[in-house]
Amino acid sequence: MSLIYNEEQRMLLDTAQEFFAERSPVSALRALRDRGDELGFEPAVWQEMTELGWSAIPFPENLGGLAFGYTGMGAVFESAGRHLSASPLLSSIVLCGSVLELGGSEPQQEQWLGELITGSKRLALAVDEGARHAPDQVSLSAVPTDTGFQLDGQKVMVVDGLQADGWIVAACTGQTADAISLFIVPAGTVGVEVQPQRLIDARNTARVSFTHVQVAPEQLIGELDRGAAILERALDRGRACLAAELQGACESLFQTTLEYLRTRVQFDVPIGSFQALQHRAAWMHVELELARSSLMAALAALDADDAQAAQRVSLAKWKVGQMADRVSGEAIQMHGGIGVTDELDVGLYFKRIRVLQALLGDADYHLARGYQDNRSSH
Amino acid sequence: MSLIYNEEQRMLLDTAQEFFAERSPVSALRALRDRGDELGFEPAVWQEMTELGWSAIPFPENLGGLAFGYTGMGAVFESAGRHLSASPLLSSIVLCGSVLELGGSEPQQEQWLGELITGSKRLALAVDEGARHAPDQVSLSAVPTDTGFQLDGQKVMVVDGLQADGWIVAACTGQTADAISLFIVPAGTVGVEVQPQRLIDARNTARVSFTHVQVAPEQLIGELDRGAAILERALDRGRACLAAELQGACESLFQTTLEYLRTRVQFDVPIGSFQALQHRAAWMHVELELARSSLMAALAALDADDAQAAQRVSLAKWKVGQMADRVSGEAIQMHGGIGVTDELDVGLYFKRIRVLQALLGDADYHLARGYQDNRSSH
Amino acid sequence: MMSSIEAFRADTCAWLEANCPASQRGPARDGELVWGGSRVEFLNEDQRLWFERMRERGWFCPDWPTAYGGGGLSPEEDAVLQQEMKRLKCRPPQINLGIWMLGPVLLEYGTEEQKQRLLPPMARGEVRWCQGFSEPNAGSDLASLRTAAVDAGDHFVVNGSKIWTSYGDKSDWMYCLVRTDPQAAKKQEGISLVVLDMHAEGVEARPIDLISGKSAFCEVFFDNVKVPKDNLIGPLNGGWTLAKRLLQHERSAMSKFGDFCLPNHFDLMEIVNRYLPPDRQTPSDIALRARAQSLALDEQAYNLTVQRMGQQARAGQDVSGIAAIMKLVHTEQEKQKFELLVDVMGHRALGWEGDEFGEQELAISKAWLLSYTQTISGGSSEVQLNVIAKRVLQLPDAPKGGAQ
Amino acid sequence: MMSSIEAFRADTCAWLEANCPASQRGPARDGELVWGGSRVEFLNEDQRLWFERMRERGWFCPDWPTAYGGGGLSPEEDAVLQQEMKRLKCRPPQINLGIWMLGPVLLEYGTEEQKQRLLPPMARGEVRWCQGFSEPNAGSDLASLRTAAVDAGDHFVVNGSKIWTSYGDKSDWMYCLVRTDPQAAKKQEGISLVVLDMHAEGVEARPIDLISGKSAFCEVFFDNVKVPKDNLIGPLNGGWTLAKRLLQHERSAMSKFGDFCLPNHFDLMEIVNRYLPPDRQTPSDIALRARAQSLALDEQAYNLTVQRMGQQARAGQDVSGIAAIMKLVHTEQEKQKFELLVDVMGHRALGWEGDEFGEQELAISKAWLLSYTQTISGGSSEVQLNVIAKRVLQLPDAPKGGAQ
Repeated sequence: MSLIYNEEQRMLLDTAQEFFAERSPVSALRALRDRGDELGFEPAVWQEMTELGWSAIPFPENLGGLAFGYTGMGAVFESAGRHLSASPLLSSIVLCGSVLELGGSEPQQEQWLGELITGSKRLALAVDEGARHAPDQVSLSAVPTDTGFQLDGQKVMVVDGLQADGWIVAACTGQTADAISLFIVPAGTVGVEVQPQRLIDARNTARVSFTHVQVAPEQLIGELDRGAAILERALDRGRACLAAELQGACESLFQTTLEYLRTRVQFDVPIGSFQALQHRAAWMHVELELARSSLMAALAALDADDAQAAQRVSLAKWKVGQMADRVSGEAIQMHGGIGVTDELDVGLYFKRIRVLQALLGDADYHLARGYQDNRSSH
Repeated sequence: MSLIYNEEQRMLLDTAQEFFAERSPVSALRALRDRGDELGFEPAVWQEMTELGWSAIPFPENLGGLAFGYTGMGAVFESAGRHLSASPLLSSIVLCGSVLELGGSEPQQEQWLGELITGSKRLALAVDEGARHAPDQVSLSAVPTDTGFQLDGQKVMVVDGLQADGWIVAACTGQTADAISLFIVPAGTVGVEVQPQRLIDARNTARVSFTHVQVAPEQLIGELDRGAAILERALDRGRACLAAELQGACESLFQTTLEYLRTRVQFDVPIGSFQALQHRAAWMHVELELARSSLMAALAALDADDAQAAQRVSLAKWKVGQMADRVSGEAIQMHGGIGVTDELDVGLYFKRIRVLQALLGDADYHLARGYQDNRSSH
Repeated sequence: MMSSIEAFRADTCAWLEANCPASQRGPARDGELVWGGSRVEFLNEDQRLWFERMRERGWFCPDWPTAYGGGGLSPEEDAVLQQEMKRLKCRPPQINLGIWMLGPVLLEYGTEEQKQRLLPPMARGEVRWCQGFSEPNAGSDLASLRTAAVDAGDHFVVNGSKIWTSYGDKSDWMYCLVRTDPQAAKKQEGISLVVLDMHAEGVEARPIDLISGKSAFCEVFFDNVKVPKDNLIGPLNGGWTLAKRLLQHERSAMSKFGDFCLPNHFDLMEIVNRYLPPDRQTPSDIALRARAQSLALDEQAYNLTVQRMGQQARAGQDVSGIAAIMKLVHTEQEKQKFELLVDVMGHRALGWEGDEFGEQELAISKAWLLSYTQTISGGSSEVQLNVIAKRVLQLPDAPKGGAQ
Repeated sequence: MMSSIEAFRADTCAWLEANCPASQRGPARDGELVWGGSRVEFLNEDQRLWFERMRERGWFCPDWPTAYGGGGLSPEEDAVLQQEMKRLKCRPPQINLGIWMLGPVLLEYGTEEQKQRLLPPMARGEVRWCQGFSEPNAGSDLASLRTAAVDAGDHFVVNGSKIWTSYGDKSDWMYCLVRTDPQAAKKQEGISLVVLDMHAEGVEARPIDLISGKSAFCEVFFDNVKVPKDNLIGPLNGGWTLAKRLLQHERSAMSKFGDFCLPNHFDLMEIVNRYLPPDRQTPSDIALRARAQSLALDEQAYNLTVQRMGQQARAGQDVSGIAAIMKLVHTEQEKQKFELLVDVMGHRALGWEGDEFGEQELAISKAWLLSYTQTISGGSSEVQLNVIAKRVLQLPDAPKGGAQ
């Protein structure tokens, strides 16, 4: 299991760093936020990303992909995290693309995957219904009708759910909680309503409600009642990418903080010479290194289709999340008064980090999922 | 509710500090330990303590006591903690004395209390059976016979259980877990076996086993099946005294550590000038102050017979225990290499502190018990 | 026969009962207290009545001499008034930093002319004051301030800027630290205290946006602002001593303020129980609940420590060791509490605006983000820890030229 | 045709298969490895055989020149031998600090006479070596050592003491830092490296009792010990450079040692499950379990980081940033793990001795107490944090005369 980027992946990392630094720096996010942009990302930037082939990275070649794997995808997310760059790469490619790749019928793949990859369409995944991530607690129902199914219920925290061309929706279709089925609901379907949920990170997040929504049988992805397994695999890919974005954001924030410690003078000395701050900064470095290893192991496990991939992903989301708590909190505190003003980017990082932590399962969620008494693995 | 010692209590505190410093300093404990003394305390010192009246402090005057209350008792325990002084004040007076005061019949009180107070006899309380404190999980049974009861089972962590003149034993006498009865079993009773449990603090701790032990009906304390309420009140008094001993031990250890920080020179400066250590020392001080307030509130609540006394005691045992984790760990680390040698007293404090934390419920135990949604109380 | 002080108590009590409207009793929420000043506003008639009645009696500043618009009460009488107001839960009729902080310093150090000019309008609640101490590049190192006041004959010309000035945009006057001797050997020695008119030419106050959104804090810019020399308080270059005095008053004022202000207090356990359904006891729910309990107990320990500090002070014991921990403990506990709430509430605590979130949910998000400012402003946690280590624990300074 | 290195691999493998007894393969428990030296002891015949066979082949120090008793292998051959031993899980035939640490330094800095005199007995496993660096008053500040070696013509007279010398009481010789110039401008400049006979007159080694009880550490006292001048290694007053070199070898030796030693590894979750009956799910049990899980995950993150460091090193990438955290993380995690075990096991982890406690229970108590020494010895956690802050993060030193 390789825990470091190979040469190709490193080249991708470098390209992505440069691209986001130039085309989608933090100032771009600030501008989107200040004008209250509902879409939450720049379509032109997304278009360029697809042209660079990043939207094709995770898919097999027969589906029009590059089969470059999730370690490569991680490199892109890490770079995006560094610059707080917004795009539908997670929602439309990693999450919805995965569901279609893993469970979609040939016609479904033909209808959607190509357009997702070129960016001419995009889908959003609608899973959660409660305050915290709980993909096994679905109460949105899909009841069989003469012509297909009727969907009733609502979804929250739908990432990039506003202005999407459709949603992949997890619905309960049986008596038991694990009887979950996945449906594609195209935009414009009668009975679908989309509301923006304006979060602290100023991205595109939606509540989507479904009232007597009629869907045709062809819109079912995979087998009836068997959607949970597909969903979990897609979610794990998304979680690993979120962990990569978090890691990138935290590393960038840490660098900014170190720079501040080196240059900010108080009581006639750089504050970075105060030993108490030095030790705390050292602990931040320690956590970043431990988180980095956990992240790389998760990406590698996904690429190897490892039996322990789910645990590895949860370890990563947990550990990176824990690290992010420390790094984001300390970054603000060490920047002092100026760190809590909106003028500095520190706050933007802090707020995005906190949303990334919550998305698809916070540290508490992944702790229980990540630990299994499996000594052979270490 | 007074959270500070009054003048009389302060005088008692001063007297106790002087007494223990002179008659029972840390070197005395070291000597007891080095000669493997099974009794674990100096009978002569205990005799003098009773002559100073300290064994009479908590009892009402009609029972031969001074009715000086548990805040006063706390002052004595705090002083004992400062010097790691060993005596059966907890086991024989606070715990067994309380059981007899609260639940004993007049003949029982007459038979035992006077001699406990003068120190000519001593009793030990036998409650726990498992690895951790759990007074509501008693499986030692007392089954009615023609002539009284038969006891079968065993008790562990019996403080001062070796060479005691008797034990007060919690037994299960009914179908339900809360049907607990208390019996006095005098030393020499057939079927009782006492084994030393040599703990890291080198005190008198025993496992006491009971095999077909016959006890007369007069040895039952209070009503059958109704011992739990008496026991809980006695235990709470013991817990508060343990918290006081812990607080005293930690304050002393903190003073020693501060002194070391001020005088120990490394890299040509006193190590106490290193800011990282200064901040950690400051946090120790913070915790000591918060713990002190919790302790005083518990002692005051016991004296006021407050309805919230149990919660207050658990708050104290929890908070003082948390503080003790930090203070004892930091004390060793800050003393560096020399701190982990047996030559220094730091290790003796550390080990006693860890036993005090575990006795009658550790922080985890008291967390759940201490919190009640009772906004009116603060 | 009653002693005169007992008579005063009876009179005061009767007067308060008669004059303090029922709506002006009990703790007030954020925004429910009146701020005095030229642009004073009242939420309702009761507020105005209470404000005017107390003003007429001189009880905005009851222990000041009547010559300066005060109530002329003796310290004993003032204490009785405070006790009775507290007992009857009367709200302070106005909040005014001038009265609570600058006033006492003026009484101690001001010239007779300054007292006559500045105190009576203050005592009538006609002037709203703000404080100009912190500067953008100074941070915790207050003495390194750079706002310069240059001698120009009968006035100073002030240039520079101040930050973290609460309600700078709504205030009439500022008391302000300025550098009057940039050559002083020690940087503390070149500082003076002046008062200046916020409506003067060249003064601009801009509200600061925080990570939590809009705030009461302003950055205040001075562009060649003329300050008459008789607005210098105390000796030239002697401002540092006065500033320390002012900060002492700030601390007691803040505690007074705290007594009457209902903070945005969120009931931790109530919220935990609301967002973690008791019928769903997952391990993560239970772990969160345990964390909540431990924070609740820590808060009790803190509250008991506040009580103990009061008792020790009344018993004449030294409380410096406890006092030094208060700000640190409270603000760090609040931060932990909100972090827990965010973990418990999930995305419901991550809302920024809009009606997809409840009012309380948005308030918690803001309060959570604001809690990060509390461990920085008013003496950062690091400064508090330094103070504890050096003043309370007497740990040594790093010697000059020392390593590390 | 096989390349010569492949032929060597085949030969080596065949020889190891034939000569390494089955009992001498696989990880060893504490006390199951042989320590070379004049008082060498064997637990069984297999150990002796394996020891003697490897000795005869010169493979105690396979890459040393045969002239000094080594195996004369090229670096490539040595690497193959290590790989094959690792693959076949052969235990090291002996542990000897002399070979692992002093040997390489002697080869680099020793005189020909010293090499001839000291290396061959070392290579035959006849001499057990210990290290004399730390001193009672030096702590983390190694360079402030005071043990003095005074010039007395053909020998030095050594007075002073060393602390934390592992197995000082069982060793034959010590390599030792002494102060040979107390007047040197910098304290690092007055230090020399000497080797000395532990059986010489005036040397006394006393085992140190720790808070966990008996230990392998000794304090070693020197009372007018005569050390011949040809036991000075490297230049007079040039010991500091050699010491740093030695410490580098120490680090790689420790990792080698670690590969073969079964640490007293306690299976956290197994113990948790044993002491917290799964049928009794109290909130406190669940909270402890969550703490255990989080420590188990943290341990996984650490193990993955060890792996990643290896991969980065093999890929020729800089690993200094990771290497600097290893000791810190591992020892701090161990401390947390044992603290958790104590909380889980209650009084069962508080036993000191006697048959009231199980063997594993007493071992856990000792290991717990010992874990407090691990964050201090071999570079305390504070030293590690300083190193990370300064060398890895490049944070500035406090300037001379700086405040705070």
